[in-house]
Amino acid sequence: MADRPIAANDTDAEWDAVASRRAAEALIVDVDGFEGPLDLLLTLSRTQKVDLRRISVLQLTEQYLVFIEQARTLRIELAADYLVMAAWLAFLKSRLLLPPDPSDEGPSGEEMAAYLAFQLERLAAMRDCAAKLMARDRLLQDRFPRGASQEMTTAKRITYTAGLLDLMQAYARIRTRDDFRPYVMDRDAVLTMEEALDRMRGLIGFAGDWTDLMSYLPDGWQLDPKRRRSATAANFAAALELAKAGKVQIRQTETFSPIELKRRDDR
Amino acid sequence: MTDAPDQPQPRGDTLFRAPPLAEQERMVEAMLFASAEPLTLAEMEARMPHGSDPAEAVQLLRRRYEGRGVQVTRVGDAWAIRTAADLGFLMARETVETRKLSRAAIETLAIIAYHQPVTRAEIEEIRGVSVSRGTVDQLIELEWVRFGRRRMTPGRPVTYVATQTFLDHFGLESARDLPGLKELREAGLLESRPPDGSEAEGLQRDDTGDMFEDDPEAALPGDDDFDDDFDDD
Amino acid sequence: MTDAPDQPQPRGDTLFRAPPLAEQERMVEAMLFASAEPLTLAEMEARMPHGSDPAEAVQLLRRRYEGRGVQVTRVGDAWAIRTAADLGFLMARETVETRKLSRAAIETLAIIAYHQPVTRAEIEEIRGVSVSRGTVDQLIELEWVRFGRRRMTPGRPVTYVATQTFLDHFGLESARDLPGLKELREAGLLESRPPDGSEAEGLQRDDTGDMFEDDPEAALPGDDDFDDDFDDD
Repeated sequence: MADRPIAANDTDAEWDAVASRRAAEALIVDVDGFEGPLDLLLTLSRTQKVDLRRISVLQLTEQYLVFIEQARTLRIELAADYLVMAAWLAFLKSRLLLPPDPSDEGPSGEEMAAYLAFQLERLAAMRDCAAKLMARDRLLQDRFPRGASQEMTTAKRITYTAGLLDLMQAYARIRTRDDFRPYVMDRDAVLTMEEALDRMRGLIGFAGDWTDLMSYLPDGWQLDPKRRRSATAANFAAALELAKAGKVQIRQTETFSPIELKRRDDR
Repeated sequence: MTDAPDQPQPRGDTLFRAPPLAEQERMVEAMLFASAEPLTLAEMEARMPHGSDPAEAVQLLRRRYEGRGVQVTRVGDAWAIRTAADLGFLMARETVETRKLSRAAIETLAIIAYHQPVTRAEIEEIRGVSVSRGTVDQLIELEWVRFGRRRMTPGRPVTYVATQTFLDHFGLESARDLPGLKELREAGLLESRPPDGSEAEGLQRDDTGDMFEDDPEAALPGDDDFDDDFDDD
Repeated sequence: MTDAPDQPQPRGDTLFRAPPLAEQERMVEAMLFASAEPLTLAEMEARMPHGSDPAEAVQLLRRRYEGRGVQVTRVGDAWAIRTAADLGFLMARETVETRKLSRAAIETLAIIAYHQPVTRAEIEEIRGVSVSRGTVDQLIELEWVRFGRRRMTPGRPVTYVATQTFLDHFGLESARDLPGLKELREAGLLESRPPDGSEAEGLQRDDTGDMFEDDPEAALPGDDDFDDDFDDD
């Protein structure tokens, strides 16, 4: 900024300098208020007081880099986005200042600058649209729908309704149930392997001959399909554990036939 | 958000001059339309600019609506706009009571939408609980779900698929447009509402209901699946 | 919409002859008055006697209510009666306090409305920051935004579009009536690239879309896709 030609009137220039420094400080103090580097650039660009189409990207780049530098000296922590933008702008600046290298591929400095100006203009336009939208005559603020509910109740039909949000949340709930509540899933219908193992350790001693795995299901777990299923799985896993430990033998005569176990006595 | 002025703005000379009667009639019309309850003249006057005479405005409005599809009618001390009695037949189908779909139904619907074509056993596998016949029947009756092709696996189970009516209701152009989990998360639809205690309780009760409603055979998640799981081990 | 001669009317049977237009206007008036939600022409026609033409009746009714305290307004494909905006101050008591939208939410809404259908990545590109959780979800919950078609580009991202409820809320007849839309389009600000040298880019994007749409593999409601999404978690 110091390189800028100084106005004829020195006091005015000084005044401007003070004002702009104050503005810069205000910006820095307000850094939390910015929604990202593009927002900051847009704010800085306002100081040029020109149409965004005519903005000096080089000047803007310098303003941004100065801002980042000041924030650093004030030890204000900036999000990574801001630093990435600073690096990109430094690169852009070098492209704009150096004579173009004909062998260089990719967009020229001018193209990059034009794109940045376009982005700023587009963001400003969207801001403007958002403001116009919010300033419209809105339902339940300026315009109102029918207040009375339907007074006639001749034929009553019940329809069921659900929104997309309900649907998606339901699905998300199912698919992420384990995330939400890893161990609270319907415990009353779940027999753990440890429980089955404890039970089976005690029972296996009494069973002399081959016995159907299903006969080890605890009382009250045979009828209810959910409980039966859980208990069967737990018992099967427990039986495998016992076999691994050399306590029992397991056999199954053919596919889908009952699985049987027997205590291993040969040791 | 711009705040609408919630008070009539005192504008210099008009402050103590009532608006023209035609304007008062418009005001009464808007108030009677938007109000959930019949309005008394005093209630109307309280809202209108100083010096207004709602009694006269209501009479004007009443005459204006004579013979129209709606009428300005007196309800006790108050006034309301009601549809003309002879057009009641148009409103008969209007009286539709909407109810929220049960949790079991919405979950089942979600699974069908995302996994179609899907069999009942697969739905149960995903939900972790059995699905009562009433739940699927309800979805079919709503025309959100229909039968698809039979699955060419033992038992040739029927599959369920989501319908065009489903897409229309949920504002989707195709089932492909259903967002995935990653996108749900990005849109903030996942973590925002973890199920609280009461909901979890509801789930449990619901499950128990399903369990007993179903015949135990159907509730068994196919022997095939079951054995397959273990064969893999 | 429907011209009387086009209708297959059983001649001679007055039971099936459409009522006079004035009568149809009364019917439309009653229906629109009774409903808080916008009604489509199809919904009105379904309730009216055979051969009725709600489209013409609505136009008549709209003209009749010009300048009145309530207005017949178009909302996308549907019609509704709403109080005149200048009388909002009378209804202050009816106001339901709406949640205050964040600046990010308002900007995101504007971007979705003006650029629809738009992907999340495009919203982020325009705003220059990532869209935080809770922003889109808030807009979806307000029913101002819904999921549109997936973009047929690599990754097949979901898109967002604005809804009829959005139009109704902001008093827009259609998305084409968004303020300043034409100017933005002419200035090239609805494109993804600056106007000059943008042609190649724009063309490329369109081509990609077509290409993928023709690919039957990509068009499948692929198990792969959904599974992929969920495997990410």
